[in-house]
Amino acid sequence: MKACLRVCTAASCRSRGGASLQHSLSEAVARAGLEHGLRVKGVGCLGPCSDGPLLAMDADPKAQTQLYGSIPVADGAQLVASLMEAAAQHTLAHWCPAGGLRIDLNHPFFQLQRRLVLEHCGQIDPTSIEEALAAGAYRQLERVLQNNNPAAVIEQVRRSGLRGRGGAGYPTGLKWAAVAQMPGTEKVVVCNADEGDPGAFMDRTVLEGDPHTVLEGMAIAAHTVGASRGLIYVRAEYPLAIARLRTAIAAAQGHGWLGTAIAGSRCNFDVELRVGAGAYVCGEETALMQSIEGKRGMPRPRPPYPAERGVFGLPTLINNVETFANLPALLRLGLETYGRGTKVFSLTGHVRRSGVIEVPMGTSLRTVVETMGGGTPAGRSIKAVQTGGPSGGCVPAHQLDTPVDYESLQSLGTIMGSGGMVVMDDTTDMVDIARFFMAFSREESCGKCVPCRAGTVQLDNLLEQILDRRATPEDLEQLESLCRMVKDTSLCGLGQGAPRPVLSTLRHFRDDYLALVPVETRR
Amino acid sequence: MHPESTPRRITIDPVTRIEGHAKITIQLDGSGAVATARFHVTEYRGFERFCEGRPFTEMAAITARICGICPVSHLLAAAKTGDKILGVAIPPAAEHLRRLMNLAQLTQSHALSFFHLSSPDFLLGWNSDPTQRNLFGLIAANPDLARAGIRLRQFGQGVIEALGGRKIHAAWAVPGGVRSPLSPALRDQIRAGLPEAFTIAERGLSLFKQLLDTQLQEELEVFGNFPSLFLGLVGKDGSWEHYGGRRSGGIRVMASDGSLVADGLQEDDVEQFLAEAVEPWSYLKFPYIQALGPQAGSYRVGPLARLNLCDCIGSERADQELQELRQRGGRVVTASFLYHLARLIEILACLEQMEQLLDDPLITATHVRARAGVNCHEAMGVSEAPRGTLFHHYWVDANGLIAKVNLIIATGQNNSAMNRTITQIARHYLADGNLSEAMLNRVEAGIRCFDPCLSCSTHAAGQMPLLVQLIGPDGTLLEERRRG
Amino acid sequence: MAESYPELEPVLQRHEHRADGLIEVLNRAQELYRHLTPPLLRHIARQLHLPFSRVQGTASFYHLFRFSPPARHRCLVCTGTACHVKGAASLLAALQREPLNTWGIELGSVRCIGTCSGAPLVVVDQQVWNQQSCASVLSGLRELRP
Amino acid sequence: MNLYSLRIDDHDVAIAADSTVLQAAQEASIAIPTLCFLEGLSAVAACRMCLVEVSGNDTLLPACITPVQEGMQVHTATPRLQDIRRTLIELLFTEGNHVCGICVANGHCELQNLAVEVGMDHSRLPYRFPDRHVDLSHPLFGMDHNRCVLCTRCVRVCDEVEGAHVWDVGWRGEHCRIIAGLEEPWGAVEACTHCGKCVEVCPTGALFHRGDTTDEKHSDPARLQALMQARQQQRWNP
Repeated sequence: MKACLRVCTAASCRSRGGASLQHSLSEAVARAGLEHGLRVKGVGCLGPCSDGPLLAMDADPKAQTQLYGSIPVADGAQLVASLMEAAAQHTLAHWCPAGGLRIDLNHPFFQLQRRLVLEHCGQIDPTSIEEALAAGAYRQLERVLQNNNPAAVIEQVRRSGLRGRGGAGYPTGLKWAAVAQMPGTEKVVVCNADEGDPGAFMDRTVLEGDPHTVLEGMAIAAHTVGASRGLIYVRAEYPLAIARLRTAIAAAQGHGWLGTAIAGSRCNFDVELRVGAGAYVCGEETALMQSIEGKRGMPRPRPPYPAERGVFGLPTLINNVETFANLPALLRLGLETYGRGTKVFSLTGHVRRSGVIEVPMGTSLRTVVETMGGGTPAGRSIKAVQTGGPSGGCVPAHQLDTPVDYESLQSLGTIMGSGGMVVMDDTTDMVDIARFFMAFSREESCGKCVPCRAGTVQLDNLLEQILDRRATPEDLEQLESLCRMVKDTSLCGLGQGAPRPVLSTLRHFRDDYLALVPVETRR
Repeated sequence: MHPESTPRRITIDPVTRIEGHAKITIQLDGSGAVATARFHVTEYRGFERFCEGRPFTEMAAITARICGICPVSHLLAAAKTGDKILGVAIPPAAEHLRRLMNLAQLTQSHALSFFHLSSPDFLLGWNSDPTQRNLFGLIAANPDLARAGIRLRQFGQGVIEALGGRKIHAAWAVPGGVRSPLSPALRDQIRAGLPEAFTIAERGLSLFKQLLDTQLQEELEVFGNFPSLFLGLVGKDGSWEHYGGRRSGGIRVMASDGSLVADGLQEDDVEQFLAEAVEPWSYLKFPYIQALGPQAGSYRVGPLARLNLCDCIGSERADQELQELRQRGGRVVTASFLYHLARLIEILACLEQMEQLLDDPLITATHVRARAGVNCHEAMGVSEAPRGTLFHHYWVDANGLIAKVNLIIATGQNNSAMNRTITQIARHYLADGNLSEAMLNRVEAGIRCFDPCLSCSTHAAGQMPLLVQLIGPDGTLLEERRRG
Repeated sequence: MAESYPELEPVLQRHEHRADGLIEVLNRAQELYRHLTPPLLRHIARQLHLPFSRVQGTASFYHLFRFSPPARHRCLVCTGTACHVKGAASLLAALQREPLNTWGIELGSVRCIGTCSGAPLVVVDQQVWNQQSCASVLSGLRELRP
Repeated sequence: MNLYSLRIDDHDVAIAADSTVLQAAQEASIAIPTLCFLEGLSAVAACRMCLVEVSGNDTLLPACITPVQEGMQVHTATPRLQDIRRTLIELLFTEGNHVCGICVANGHCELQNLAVEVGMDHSRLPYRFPDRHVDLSHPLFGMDHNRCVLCTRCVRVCDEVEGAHVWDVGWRGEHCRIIAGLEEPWGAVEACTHCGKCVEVCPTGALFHRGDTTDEKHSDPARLQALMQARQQQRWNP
């Protein structure tokens, strides 16, 4: 058993020099002829991005894995030298990069996670299908193909209670059943990888760290609903994810896990990658389908639902990255062990340890933010936690014991969303946050329906007026009623969700608004 | 509200209570006498700016909104400018109809000016309570006359409505002609109203001439009586003209001694002939005859100018009144107070010419619009508004979108004359260096001789919103009175 | 005179000159020619058998397509949520006051690139600079090759 | 033919199962305000004027595309809907530069009529006075973007009926505007057949005949339906 040094090369650590670190370390190992004793590999996200660049050392199967952060990339030569010395002397288990930070893997940040979707993320080299296969990739697909009982798969998905992880939370089993019921053999499976919520990077993490799990999930879905064509729509802002996906698709085709007669079965499934061009609204499924067809990403009214008439007019199953990535784990574990499943969150903002975590569904916000994330930096207290991005809302500090699940968050006026979680400390002006999201929605509105196109502009202007202390109590009323109107009348989720950050902050932080209304205008 | 005897400074923010329309300052010299008086137009409307980028075909509708009292004048000037951009001669019937509308416009506007706005001054007296010295006071004091004025105005407006479909802002005159012909039925309906209109016009004339002969002698001398140039359109034969078109004899400019400074000037040459001075204290420009300079080149326009300029009117009853006017004030009348009389004579002239037009079978012809594309990229159009000559000057791009607009309006052309008039009145009536009610009333009435647009377009009859400031030789504000 | 764009042929063929390849073709065209010019858009429309207005309408819908040549360098301030709560708005405002265009640098913003732990961050010529201040960005930009 | 019966306001309606709520309401002579919808063109449900309430459904549904269902109870004019429609009209008025007094479509404008219908005598939201332009490059027609409400009827009629696809929507969100060709002057777009259908279906004064002045534009969208009927069925009703 040789030691393995895993260097995080996902986007966040890459921006801190992770990739060059991997490059110089593996070069040095090769130069010193130590490949037999030590393998250096680039892996996907290791978790606590705020401590990047990160590397993990698996020195010996018996010794505990060590995780190091804040690696001083600038002192590359010194780092390489000390590693070479440790490798030569077989003391890798005790090696600690000088200047680096040893991260306690017994910390709740790691211990309270349950990694189903992210199981292989950070463990395997995402550019190597062999590693993925060794870790168990495509085994569930193989089983599904062997059993050839799509109805049973749908039933299992339905009973698991798995809901769409992209934001709307639609029951996945129902969606699959609807597409499976459609007549004909030409159907499409689409993976929505247009993760656009600011502050959300779960899907990027999965795609960069373990693309095969997503492809496997898609192939399972394709077989189950009877589709032979797959499309992944990924945002252009994720160049690394795009590169990893291209590599993975080609490798899976090469190994017979995609393409014709998969694993000797009669199942054919080709996957094509489509890259977006910078339009948040394309995360909305009908807009995404328009974009795939090479059109303006404008949502269209439903019905018809994608299951009836989707991409190119064909019955279409559309799920997001994390949803597909849940399937191999669900099928492997079975309903009982899978339980309520997990949710991946990207934890950012005013929090000590930010990064990507996967926790059991129903974990409380307090556990995530305070216990796992370490709360706010010293001297500050949490004011709110924002979930759900521009369509979500803010949970006030006193309600942090709320469990993260679809229903609980909705009852507080926010949504689970795709999993972005932004912690805000007591210096945060909630009106400013509301305006930030409204400006976002204004900029990203596709312009098709009137309430969203013109309403978000008026709302943004009203919020600006409030922030400039030029508003009256009547303007606040106007703000609230226009918010309800835009929410009730917009065509798609972007417009319907756009007022939520305002309504949620008006509900929980009305004092922040009142403080900005000049006294003389108040009644 | 009587002024204190000792000069003091009164500071009231002028913007909020006079709606920024007009302000008068009276500047004293070292000896306490009036040095100058100035009429400031303090509101900027920027019409010319927001016409830019619009199709020239919309100019009639846009510029008609400059004024609610004389929209027809802008409508006609815009339509005539539009004709020239199209490069067409409009159908003769269309010209008849446009003339008819302008005559109706002159009638109703003059009726408003004389019966509603000005007659309370003469009939109720300079010292009367300003809250009573208006149309409502007139109705109380002389209900018959007030009603007659209202009827005459209704007649004029009725004609405009019959032609354009509505009383105000009817964008009926369009580049190339007019939008719809006149039906024989409507022609007859208009004609039926003429006899009453004649009666009222003649009654007004005899009343005003009687007042002139008895109690308004001083006003003749003091209300802006000075030599100046006069400018306006004349007909081909030198007759009174209000529209131009096929009968145009061009623009004539006459001095007080009857000599012609210019004659037969075409509107295309006006831009070279005139210049516009700008003063920092007013948004109203000061047009003048370029060759003569801002002082000697300043001139008066409007009813009195038109009557001074023409050789005759061309209709029997009006020509008779013109002769009487010239007997009263000379061949070229210089007393601005006689603008009022000129208005009444013009009403008579309008009614007579309307009668002639309605008798011409061409008036109901149905070919009333010429169609064409954009053939000229710059054009100047002219019409005689109730207040005087109105010029529209447009520059358009290849597609007919307005690139630039210049409007030379009547009130602007009378600007110098109005300033001279109020200076004359202030000098005559300023007693003890104080602003007396009677003097304020006369200053206001002096402005009203010229029936400036801003006095009538936005405010209740008889109550011109006015701020009058008395300013000492060192520039300090001695006293301030406001109205409206 | 029709201009030719031979480098575009592979992507056109990959999509069999079908309309649904439009965005992929536009992405590739921009990669090749740095920005989308009218002749280029006309060429693409003809190759995909699409009306000109369809191509223009689609290209103008997406933020990443540009119709004028890019500057030598691009500095994008991330204005995602995490960066916003850490002061991205004032960072952007401060940079807007600098004469960056005279240094051949185009200033813009980007909505969250998903590496929020480095907030506030900027992306300069596709390199992510973490935890930036106005001073640090400026000093970094000064070192770019002109 | 399969019939569904439903209740719209106080009326019971029986209608073919493949109908929309809007068609059912028309059948019952109940007027639901519409703007982007035009019979004969695909429905886009963008203006949201025709939103109705359906008992048992929390979300408002656009009548123009919502299929009828057996036993459906539809409410077309609740106070909530009336307030929404007024706000929508206000949003449209504040978004463009709609000066009725000088507009070619004054008196014959669907937007103006809707404003009257919903009782919008002023806007509670501030006007935005966008800087838009007028395109008079076409020899026969003009396009005033100030008056465009982005209903996209012109885009659809040109694409779906005339087949020329001169128009499309360019840009996005508040910057959306109707474009011709590669966002060229209309007169420079060779694809245009000068058929004038876009002018005919435009609900406002945005598209007009060149030389039309104030109040002069009289659109007649019904002519489109007659034309399409004649084409499809070879039946003329002159």
